[in-house]
Amino acid sequence: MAEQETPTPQAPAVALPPWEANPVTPAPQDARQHGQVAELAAALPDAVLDAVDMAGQVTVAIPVERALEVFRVCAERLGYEFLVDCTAVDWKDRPEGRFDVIWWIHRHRDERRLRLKVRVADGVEVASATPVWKTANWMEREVWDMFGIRFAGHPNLERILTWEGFGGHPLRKDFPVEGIDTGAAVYPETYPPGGGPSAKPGGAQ
Amino acid sequence: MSVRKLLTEVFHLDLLGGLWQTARFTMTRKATVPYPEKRLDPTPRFRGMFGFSEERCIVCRACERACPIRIIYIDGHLEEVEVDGKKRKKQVLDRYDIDVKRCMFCGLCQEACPTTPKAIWLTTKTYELATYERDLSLYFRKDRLQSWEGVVAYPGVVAPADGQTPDDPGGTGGKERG
Amino acid sequence: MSTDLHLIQSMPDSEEMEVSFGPQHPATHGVLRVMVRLDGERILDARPIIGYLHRGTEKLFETMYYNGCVPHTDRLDYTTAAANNQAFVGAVEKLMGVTIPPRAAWIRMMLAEMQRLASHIIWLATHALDIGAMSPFFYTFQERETILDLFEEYCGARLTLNAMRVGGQPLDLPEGWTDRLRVFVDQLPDRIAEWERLLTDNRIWKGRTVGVGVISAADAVNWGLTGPPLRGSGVRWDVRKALPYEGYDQVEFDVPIGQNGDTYDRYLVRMEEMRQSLRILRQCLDRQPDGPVMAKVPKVIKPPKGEVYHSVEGPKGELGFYVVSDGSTQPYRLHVRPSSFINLQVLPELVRGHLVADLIAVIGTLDIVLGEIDR
Amino acid sequence: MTNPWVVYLLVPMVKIVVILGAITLAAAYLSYFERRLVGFLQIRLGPNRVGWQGVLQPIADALKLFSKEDIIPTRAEKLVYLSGPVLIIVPALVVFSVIPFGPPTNLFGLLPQAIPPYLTDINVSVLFVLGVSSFGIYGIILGGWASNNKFSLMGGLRSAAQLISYEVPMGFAIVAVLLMAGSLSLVSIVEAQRQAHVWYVFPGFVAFFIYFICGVAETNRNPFDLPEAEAELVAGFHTEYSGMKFAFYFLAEYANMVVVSSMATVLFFGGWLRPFPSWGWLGFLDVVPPVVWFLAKVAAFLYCYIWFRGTFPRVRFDQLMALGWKVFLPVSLANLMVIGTLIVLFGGGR
Repeated sequence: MAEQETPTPQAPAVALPPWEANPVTPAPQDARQHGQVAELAAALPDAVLDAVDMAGQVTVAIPVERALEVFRVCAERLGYEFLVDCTAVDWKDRPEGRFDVIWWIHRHRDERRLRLKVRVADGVEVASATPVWKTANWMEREVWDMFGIRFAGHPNLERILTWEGFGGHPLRKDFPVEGIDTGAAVYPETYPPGGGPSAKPGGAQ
Repeated sequence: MSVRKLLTEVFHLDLLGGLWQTARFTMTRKATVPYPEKRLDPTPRFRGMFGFSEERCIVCRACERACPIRIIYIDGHLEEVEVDGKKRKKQVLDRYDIDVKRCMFCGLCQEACPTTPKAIWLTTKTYELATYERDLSLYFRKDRLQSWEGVVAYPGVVAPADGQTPDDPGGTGGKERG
Repeated sequence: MSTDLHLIQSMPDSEEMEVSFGPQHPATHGVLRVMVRLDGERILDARPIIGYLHRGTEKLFETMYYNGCVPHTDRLDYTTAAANNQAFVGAVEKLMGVTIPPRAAWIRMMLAEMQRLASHIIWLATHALDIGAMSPFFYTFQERETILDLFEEYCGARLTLNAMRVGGQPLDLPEGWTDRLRVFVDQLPDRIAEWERLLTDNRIWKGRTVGVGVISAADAVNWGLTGPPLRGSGVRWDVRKALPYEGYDQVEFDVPIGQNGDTYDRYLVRMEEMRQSLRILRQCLDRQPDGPVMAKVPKVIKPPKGEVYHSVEGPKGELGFYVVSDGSTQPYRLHVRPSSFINLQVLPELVRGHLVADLIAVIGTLDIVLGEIDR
Repeated sequence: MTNPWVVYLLVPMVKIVVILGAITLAAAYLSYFERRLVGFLQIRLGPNRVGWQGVLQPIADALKLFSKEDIIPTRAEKLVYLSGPVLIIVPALVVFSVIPFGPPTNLFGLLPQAIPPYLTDINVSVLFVLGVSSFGIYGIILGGWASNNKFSLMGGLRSAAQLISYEVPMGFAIVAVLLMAGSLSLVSIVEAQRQAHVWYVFPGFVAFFIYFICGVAETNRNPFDLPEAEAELVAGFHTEYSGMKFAFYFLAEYANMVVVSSMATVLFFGGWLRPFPSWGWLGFLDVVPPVVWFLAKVAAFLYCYIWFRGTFPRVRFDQLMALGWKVFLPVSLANLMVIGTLIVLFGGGR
C-alpha cells in the first residue's frame, strides 16, 4: 500500500496518538443539566429521577408508574418519533428492584438519542409503549419472553422466540446457560446434553 | 393510447431487453468449477483444518481460554527435565484434544498462541472434513492432530507432522508490509 | 413462537382458509412461519411466527470473553458478518474509551461496504427468485463470489468473517488486495446495469412490485423501520449520516430515498445504495491512511462498569449492540438491536388485503435473515 | 398392401409404438435440454455428469423416480389421487395422434408405398387437439384437490382459472388461421399454406403471437407457472406427488410443450414445409427432409420456452387474468374481424 501513501492524520510527535496511549475509560457523569434531560424535566417536572451521561449517551431514570406519560410527552411534545429499541437487564440480587427496562428513543430533527430506564421488581407491570410507538410490540414481547416482565396494555403479549408453554425466562440470571429439560431433546441417549468428551469419558476416537 | 404504446402493450416489447441480456449470458464463460476434478485454491490466510505441533506447544493454555466454545481440552503436568546440564521444571503435554466437529474455525486459538511459529494454526488450506461418523471421526487427539490420520489434506500441504510451517502462522499481517 | 393448532384445522363454515406458510417453505428465507388467513387468494391477515432458529445467543454472550463474542456475532445475520462485527466491537470500544487507528477504521469501512454490497446482492438474488426470475440469482452470486474471495484473502473466512477485534483489526491488508478490490469496484457498475436491464423496466417485475406493500413515511418511522425499508418510504435517514462512526463523516455519499414506499421503490433504493457503496469504496481506496491497525488495548478486554449502545448502519437497517459491563471480562448483558426483527414486524400491515404472491414479494423486500431475527 | 390386417392394424400399431416412444423420449430429453440450456443462460453448466456431457441424465432421473418410495398421503382421496397422473399423461400423449409430422413418405424407398408419418388425419383435428389437451386440466385440478393439501388445492384452482381464461383467446387466434385455411384438418392447413405460397405467420402475426403466449400460459410455464409457483405454493398441484406419479406430471408438462410448439408450427409456420415454399430458387433446401423442417421449427419454439423461463419473473394471478381477458381477448377478436374482412374483400387464401 506504499503507492497510496497519504498524509495520515497523526497528532504531533510529542503527544502519542490516542490509539497508542492507554484508553481513556469513560466515567458516568451526572447529566441533570443536559439539554435533553432539562427539556424532559421541563415538560414533566417529577419524571426525571436521575440522569447519567456515559460515553456521550444520556440515560434518564423515570418512575415506572409514569412511564406511559413520559413516552407520550417524548413522542408528541419533544419529537422523539422513533423508538430505537427496548430491552431489559436482570440485576438478580439488587434490592431496589431486580430489572432495568430500557428504551432508546431518537428524534430526527437534531439526531439525538435518549435512553429511558425504569427499575422494576419481579412481577411488577410496566406500561406498554405500543400506544405511542407501534414498533414496541415485538420488542416488549421479547422482553416478556426473555425476562418475564409484563407490559400493561400490550395488545398481544405472547412469547415470541420460545414457544408458548416454555418454562422459565431464559435471559434471567438464574436460568441455567446449559438450558432446561423441555422434553424436546432428540435422542438424549445418543447425544447427551452438553456433548463433548466430558460427557463420555474415554469414548471418542 | 399511442400506437407505439399499444404495440408495446400487446406485444410486450419491453421484455425484449431482458431476453437479449440472457441470450448474451448464454455465450459468456461459465462460472462453474467442476469440483472434484478442479478445486479452488484457498488463500494463504484461509482458516481450515488444524495443524498442531507438540514440540512448539508450551502448555500455556492460551488457546483453551481463547476458544469461545471451549472445544480445546488440555491436560499437562510438570516434569523435571535436564536442559544444558541444569534441572528445570517444564510443563509436559498429556492431552491436547480438539472437538473439531463443534469447531467454527474462528481462528482465535491461533491468534492467542504465543509461540513463534505457532503451535496451533488453521492455515492449512484443508477443508474437506466430511465423514460418515459424527462423533469419532471429528474428535482429534494430540497424536492424530499431528499425524492427520484420515484427513484428506489439501494437495501441496504436507501433514503437520513434517514440521510444515504455515504461510502466515502468527497473524503477522501487521508486520507483513514492513 | 406460539402455535395455534386450532387455527390450522379447516374451518368448514367459512370461505376463509388458514394456511401455514413455512417454516419449511421455499420463499421464507429460512424458518420464518407466517400464518395466513386467506379468502381465496386474498390475504385477510398474516401473523409471523418466529423463533425456530433461536439459539440463545444473547445468553451465550454472557459466558464469553469479549473477543470470543465476535465469531458469535457473525452468526446473527450470517449475510452481514462484517457489519455485526463492526457494531459489536464499536460498542465495546466506546465502553472502553478506545480510539482505533485510522487505518483500522478505514479497513472496517471497506469491509462493511463490501458486506453491504454482498448483502444487497443476496437480497436481489433471493427477491428476484421469489418473484420468479431465476437467472439474476446466478448472475449476482457470481459477483458476490468475488467479494467473498476478497474476504477470504483478508481474514481467512468467506462468510463468518470474525474479522474485527476490540481495539482495531487483527490483520493488515494483504499484498495486492486493494488492487483486486479496485478491479472489482470498477467492474461492478456494469454488472449492476446488466441486472437492472433484466428487472427495472420489465413490466412483469414492475407489476409484481409497484404498489405492493406500501407504507407511508410516518408509519415507517412509527413502526421503527430502518435501512432501505425506511428510506424507500422517503425518509432520508441513515446511521452513517446521522450518527457517523469510524470514517463515514469523511467520505462523500448520498442517501437514496424512494417516494411511494412500495416494493419497487425499496428495490430502487437498494440498487442505488450499491452504487453509493461503490463510491465509498473508491474513496476508501484512494485515501487509505497508513499506520498501525491495532490500538493499544490490554490482552484481556476488561471494560469498566457501565453501559453503552452503539449502532451502525447495517445492510438491513440500524444494527445496534447494547453492552452492559459489570467490570469483569465477560459482558454482563449484551443485547442486539436486530434490524430484520424490527423490520419484520410490519409484515402484517404491508400484506393485508394483497394477494398470496404479494406476501412473498413483501417478505423479500423486507430483506430478513432469520439468524438475526431469532438470534 | 391391401391386406386390411396390415392397413388397419399393423401399420397403426407400429406408428403408435414409434410415436409414443419418440414422444416419451423427447419429453424426457427435453427436460435434459432445458436444464442444460437454463444452465447456460445462467452462466453455469447444468447436468454434465451422467454419461458424456450428461446425456444419460434423463435415464438416471427415470431410474431414480422408479425406485422412489411410493407415497400416498394418509388423508388423500385415494382413487382420485391416483387417477390424477393418468388423467394428465393420457391426453398429453393422445394429442400426438393427429399432429402431422410430415407428408406421406416411403422412407427413401424402404416401403412399398408412401405412408403418412402421423397416426391419422381426422377432418376436425384442430378441435380434437383443443378438446383433448384441455382434458389434462382434470389431472391437475383433481390431483390438487385429492392431495388434501392447501397449496395443492390453490395450485389446482389457479390452473383451472388460467386454462379457462387462456383457452378463449387461444381459440380465437386459431379461428383466424381456420378462416385463412378453410379447414379444420391439420394436414389440410399445411397444404393450404403451400397453396397460399406463404406461411400464415405473415398475415396472422397477431394471431400467432397471441397463440404462442396463450400456449405458454396453458402449459403452466414461466412466466405463467402460477399453478406450481415454487416461491408461493411450494410445488403447487404436485406438492404431494412423488416417484413415478410425479414423473407423469413432469412428462405431461413437457409433452404439452411439444404439443403447443407443434401446433404453432403447423398452424403458423407451414408444418413440414421449407421456408418460402413457392420460391423456386430456394429449391436446394428441399434436400432436407420435411420431417426435419418440422422438428427444427418445433425445437425453435421449445428453445423460446426455455429462454423465457431463464429470463422472466412470474406474473401475479390477477395480472395473468387481466392479461388474458383485458388484452388478449379483445385483441384476438379484433384480429379475427380484420382477417375476416380482408378475406371477404380479397378472396383470401382459398
